[in-house]
Amino acid sequence: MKIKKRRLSALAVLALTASVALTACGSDDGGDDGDDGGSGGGGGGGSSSITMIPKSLGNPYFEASTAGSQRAAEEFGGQVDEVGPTGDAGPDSQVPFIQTATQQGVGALVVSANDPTALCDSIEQAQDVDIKVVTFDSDTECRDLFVSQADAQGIATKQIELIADQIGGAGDIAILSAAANATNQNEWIGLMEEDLEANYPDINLVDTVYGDDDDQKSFDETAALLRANPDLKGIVSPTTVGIAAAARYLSTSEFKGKVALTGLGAPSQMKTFIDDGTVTAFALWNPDDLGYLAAFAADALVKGDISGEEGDTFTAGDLGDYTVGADGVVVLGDPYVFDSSNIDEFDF
Amino acid sequence: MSTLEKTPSAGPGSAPRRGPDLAKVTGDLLRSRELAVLVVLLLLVVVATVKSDGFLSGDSWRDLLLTPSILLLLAAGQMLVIITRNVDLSVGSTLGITAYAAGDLMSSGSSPWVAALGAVALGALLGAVNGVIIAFGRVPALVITLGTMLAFRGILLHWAGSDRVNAGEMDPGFLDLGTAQVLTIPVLTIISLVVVVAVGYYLRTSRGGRELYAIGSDPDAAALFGLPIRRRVLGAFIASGALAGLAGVFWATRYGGVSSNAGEGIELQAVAAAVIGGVAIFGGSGSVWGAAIGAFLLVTIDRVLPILGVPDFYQQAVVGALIIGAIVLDRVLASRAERRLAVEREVAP
Amino acid sequence: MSTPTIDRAVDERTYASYARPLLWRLVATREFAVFALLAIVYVYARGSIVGFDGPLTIYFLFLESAPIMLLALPMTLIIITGEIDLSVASTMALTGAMLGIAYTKWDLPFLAAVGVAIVVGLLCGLVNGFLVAYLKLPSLAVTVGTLALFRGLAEGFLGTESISGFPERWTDLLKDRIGGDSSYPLFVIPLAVLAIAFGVLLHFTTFGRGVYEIGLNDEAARFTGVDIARTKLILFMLAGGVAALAGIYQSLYTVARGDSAVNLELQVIAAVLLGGVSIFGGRGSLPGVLAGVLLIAVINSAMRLDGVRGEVTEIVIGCLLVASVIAPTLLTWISGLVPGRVPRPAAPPSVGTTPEPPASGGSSLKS
Amino acid sequence: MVLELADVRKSFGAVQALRSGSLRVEAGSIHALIGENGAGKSTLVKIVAGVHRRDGGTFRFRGDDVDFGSTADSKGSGIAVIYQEPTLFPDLSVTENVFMGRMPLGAGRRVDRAAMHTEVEGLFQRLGVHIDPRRPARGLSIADQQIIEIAKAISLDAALLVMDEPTAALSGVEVDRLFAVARSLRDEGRALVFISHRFDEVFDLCDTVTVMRDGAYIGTHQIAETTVPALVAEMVGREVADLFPKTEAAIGDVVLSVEGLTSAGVFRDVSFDVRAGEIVALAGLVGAGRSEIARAVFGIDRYDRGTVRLDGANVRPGRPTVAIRAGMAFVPEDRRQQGLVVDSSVAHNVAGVIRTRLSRLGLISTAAENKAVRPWASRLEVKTNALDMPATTMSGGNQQKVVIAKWLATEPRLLIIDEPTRGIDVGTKSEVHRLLSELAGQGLAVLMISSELPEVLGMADRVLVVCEGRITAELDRSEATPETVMAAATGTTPDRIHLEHDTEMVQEVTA
Repeated sequence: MKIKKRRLSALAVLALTASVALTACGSDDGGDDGDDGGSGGGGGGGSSSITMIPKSLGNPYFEASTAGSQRAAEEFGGQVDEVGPTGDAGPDSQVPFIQTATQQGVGALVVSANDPTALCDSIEQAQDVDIKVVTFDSDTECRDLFVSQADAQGIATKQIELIADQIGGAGDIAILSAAANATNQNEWIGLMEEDLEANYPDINLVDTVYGDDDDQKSFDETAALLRANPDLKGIVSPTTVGIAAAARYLSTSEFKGKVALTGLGAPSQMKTFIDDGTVTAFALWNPDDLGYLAAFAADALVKGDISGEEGDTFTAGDLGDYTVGADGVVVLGDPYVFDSSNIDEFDF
Repeated sequence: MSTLEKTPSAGPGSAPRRGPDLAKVTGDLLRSRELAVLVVLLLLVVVATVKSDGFLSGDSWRDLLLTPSILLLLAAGQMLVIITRNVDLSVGSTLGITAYAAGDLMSSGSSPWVAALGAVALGALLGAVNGVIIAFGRVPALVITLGTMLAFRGILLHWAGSDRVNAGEMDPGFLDLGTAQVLTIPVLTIISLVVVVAVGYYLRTSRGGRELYAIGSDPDAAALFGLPIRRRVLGAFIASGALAGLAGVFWATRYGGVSSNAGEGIELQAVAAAVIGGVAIFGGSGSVWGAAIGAFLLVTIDRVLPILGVPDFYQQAVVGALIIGAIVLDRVLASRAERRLAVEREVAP
Repeated sequence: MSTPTIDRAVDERTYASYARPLLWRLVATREFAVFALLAIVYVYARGSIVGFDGPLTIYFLFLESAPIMLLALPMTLIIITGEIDLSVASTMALTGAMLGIAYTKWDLPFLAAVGVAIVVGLLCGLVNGFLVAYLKLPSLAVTVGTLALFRGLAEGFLGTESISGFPERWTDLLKDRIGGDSSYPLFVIPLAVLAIAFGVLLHFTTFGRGVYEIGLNDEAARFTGVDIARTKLILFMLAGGVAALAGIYQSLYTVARGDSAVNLELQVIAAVLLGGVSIFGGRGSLPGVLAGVLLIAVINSAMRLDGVRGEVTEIVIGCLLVASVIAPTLLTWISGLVPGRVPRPAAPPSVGTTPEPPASGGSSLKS
Repeated sequence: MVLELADVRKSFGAVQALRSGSLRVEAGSIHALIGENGAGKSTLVKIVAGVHRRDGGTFRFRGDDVDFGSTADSKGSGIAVIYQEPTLFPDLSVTENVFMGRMPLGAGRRVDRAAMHTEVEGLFQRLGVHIDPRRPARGLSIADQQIIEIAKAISLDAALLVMDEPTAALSGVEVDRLFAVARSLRDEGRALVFISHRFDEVFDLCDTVTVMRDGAYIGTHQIAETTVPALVAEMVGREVADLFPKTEAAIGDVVLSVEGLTSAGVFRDVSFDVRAGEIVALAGLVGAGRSEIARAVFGIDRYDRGTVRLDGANVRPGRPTVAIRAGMAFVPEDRRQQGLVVDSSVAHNVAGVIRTRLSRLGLISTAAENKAVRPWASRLEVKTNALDMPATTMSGGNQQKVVIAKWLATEPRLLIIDEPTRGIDVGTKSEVHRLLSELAGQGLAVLMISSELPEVLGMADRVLVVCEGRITAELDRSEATPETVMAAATGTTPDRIHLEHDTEMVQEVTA
């Protein structure tokens, strides 16, 4: 019967397309992210293989931190693979990658967590096969070590300090955050609110909106903010994507120059807005150094030099020595302030 | 798709009809869906201005007109496809690829015009990929465009990786276009409206346009009439792709930067805008003005809700309720009209 | 009252049950093609991808693809009737959120909170079912609306919160393995039970026969007494209920949040179609769909292990979906090019509807 | 000679629809083409219209050989076909329906609406019809839709107009209007082919007639020189008498009683009874509402007022499952669309209704189905080499047997059967008739709907004639003659129907 014969040959074509697709990808070295799959068999001594999982691929901030960790890996003879969810940074999107790393038995995991608790189960499963887990940029409850770009309090007070002198110490300000459940964001916002009540009585925080680290949403939220609060004086955006979108909107709106904008931004993105005066100064740390330090910390854990308790010290290449602070936190250093004078020296 | 009983059975006997007169034409207009959606839109704007007086002044007025310009293009493209009883889920990914392509072309030095034309051409090409498979493979559009949506998004991510096009890399003149205004009307909105008018004009006056409606109204009859179905469906998908390409250019200039998740999820908004605007999901009827007003309404809701005090987390819920309300209203009006015709025939000699 | 005895003692004509031998009937189907593909891909992956043959692969594979497998079960029956449900992922997020709210905010005991979530899921299914079955609205348009409505409610209820304080006993239960150390998570048991239940419902019950008939020719189904509206309503409510189970699973497995499982419905539809179900309805089987779900899960897992970036996997799955649908048409076209074959009569090329040879004698108009 | 077709052949898979179709039509004449359903008339028309390509035979139009690959080719060369159910675009305006596919372009490649509207209005004027060209085609009556098709043919300046059973759904007034238009087209020198079952119309309108049977050409005659019985004899191919072996049966008590059944716009206060062992026929023109009455009784459609009782028990409206459980069976009119699920197997189709009884706790196995189905398939002599073959592979007659087997398997108290033998080869036709009278003989109550006069007169114990939704006559077997039935069916007095040609046939049948 004709119809039956056709189905049989449908089987042949289907099998062909799938195997061709697979072989093509299998042999291809997996796009541009460095060498082949994890070398497996981490554990004490020898070269440690590290898997780095940012919040999502396609975010230049994390591209810089990955570059930093790969630079560190060359120095301590390890190897770093960057994997991660594409597109939306939902709570469950990082879990499969942690599990895959557990399967590969890599030496250490360096993760920037999308959610404080969602990853705990899979992280514990990784730790069961003695994989060292280091979080960076955004912490979770169940990890060996947290490499913080700067201590939360330092980040909060620096941003408030910047916005205060940009708006002359008084008036309404608002916060444009990233995702609603981002751990580090909420922590900084909490500390900023305390700092405002304590030291800046006549600055009041009128609103907090969430741009989900998405260009379009941050852009539209900024517009909504300005429309809902006509006499807003300043906006603080503690996320590179948020501050860039807000700057983009401000530079094209009538509020340019009237409403101050600061927060944590990447120099490469903010350069045009520093030049045209939309933003006078903003802070950040060097994500490259952050990745570099996180990789060294992971390597130290894998080699057993440190075990993550308070007081352990390890050297992080040319960044010098670092000691592990209270409940396993290593601080990179104070946030660095960028303004028109030094913006040109950085390219990340 | 469940088959929808389109033509009501006609009873015996026929009623002579009066010639067209003014009352009848305005009667049709009043009952038309486009007007109903426009009224809801105006209502929203009025309420918003009452609640926050800055709503229609300065930037807010500009954004009121500017933000929908992208969805306007996508809704027009989606409408072209839906009236042929198809759907195009890949426009979100196409927008992403073409926006990135425009940004990439500009950052490597080519002039904004070349970048824009390149993006639209790429969009048309991607639309052609859909069109060829659907028209010649005689395969359901929902499945194919679902597949190409995943594939195009993957290609964009693979090509862009975590690199993104930043404002600095784009031609300043091009960026200004994003917010330039002529007599307070944003340039982008003017271009979108011109495109919508062109699509409407094509659908209203050209042979190809009327045949698109015919193919959606009754595909078997279209075959019997010997209409060039494949060519028309292919054309509809190429147009949808090209419009998504143009929307990609608008995205790049409006947001001053393109990341690899640009345009994600906007395809369902385009379908929603068409459905709210009265375009029948089963093809054959609906106007491009309806789809355009539907797009305006969808975007304006996102802006008005915070002012009305609805926490913006509930935005999607309101949009969902609006879509369902539109199609239920559609069905009630259609079945009442059907009954009226049946009774009218019954009364006739 | 005596029914007339229509005598049946006529010489029994012998009728064979099947036209083709069993083996041929099994091999020459789309389902077999997908199973074969799954086997090829699995064997290839074990052979050449480092770490794929480890103990954890199957374990993580099931944990990750459990929600898609769950949602694919009712979705298969819905697509076989010719309808579609795009709102399953939003229902999953909403019911997960309700579980969190009922347990932490209303302080209900855990099992009561599970009850609340399931009831909310059934209600979502009822909304879809009523609009599609009784108001006769097109399911594509309705479920695009409910996709946004349920997602909006989920995000509205939870806002910035993410709830994860569920009782240890239950979250651990999810991760334990069958028999302590086998590589299959405990969750596979309820999953298998549900799969068998849906398989029996579709292939071995009168309800299932009705589902196929609605997909093939709903007017003829009505004449044989199939209650089309009731069948579709039940199917959409089943989809809502199963989406609630998936929502509960997801909340226990990671966390209850407004934006979980975004775009999951598209992956479920891709798996169902890859499993051999026709989008026009009337054709498809549950084993084929399970193979489709496993195929996508294996491809995802293998490619991730091989260090291939996520987006390349998306390209492969997108192309596979398109290939699986156009393969039959492509083949007839290619076989048409082979010289010496009598070209098929030029049936009218109507898009979307399959042309069929008309019965001799036009059907006289009845109106 | 405008159209010349000589022994044209066409078959679809196993079904040979046309063995040797021939037709010769002069310009300026109206030529009738008659034959029982299934004689191949529609297939011949579809070949002329370019819907199908012929497998063999010659086809000359206006003198030169043609082979139309698509409907556009046929239309382009001046052939217009009006199907019984005109295919229009409901959402587009009347004018666009007339000009679809060939719209004139005015200035700047714009569709010249003004020109189109004026031409359409002119055409309607000429056809003596008032239809607003701007209104959408949705909701037009069948008669109006046909007028639009004719207008299209005229604007195409078609040399040949083929009308496939156009008067089926028309009232008396509309038929006269159509005939007037046909005559004026003929006087303009165009050629018309008129396909109809109604001898009065054929004799009233046409000049020549061609008869077809079982897919083959039989003969062509001048209308003036032939009579109805001669045509019927050629159509049927054997004496009318032995067609319907209706055996006498003991009429039992009332099985079905229907009182005051009314559904707005469809039928009004319909009341009748059907007794055990009795065959009651619902006769009348196509479109009189007979199928609608049957669908309402069986619960497919709802009705506004009235009661339906089976064996004295009231049957809740609107639910076929309730009617089936009460003991009703319904063989619908359209086999392919309503009677069968053509893509599923013979076994699944025949077991379609009884599977609920075969199942335990709702569970059912294919083996159980096959076991239950085998006796009924052999009882109806269904020709298939395996039970899992899809129904599409079978001929029309075989498919009808499958549908009947499906419903007899439920061992019903009442069998409603709509157009039992339409589109069936003549051999199976008499088998079905023999089966029906056998079943009635064994006490089954049968409500039969038929548009074929010989079948109604031959099979029915009692004839209920329906016209425009009302029962206009209840004729016992002895009183039922073609005149009385047709008179009641068209709502006119018997003398207006000049059917004297039929008298000999009537004597034979009712003797």
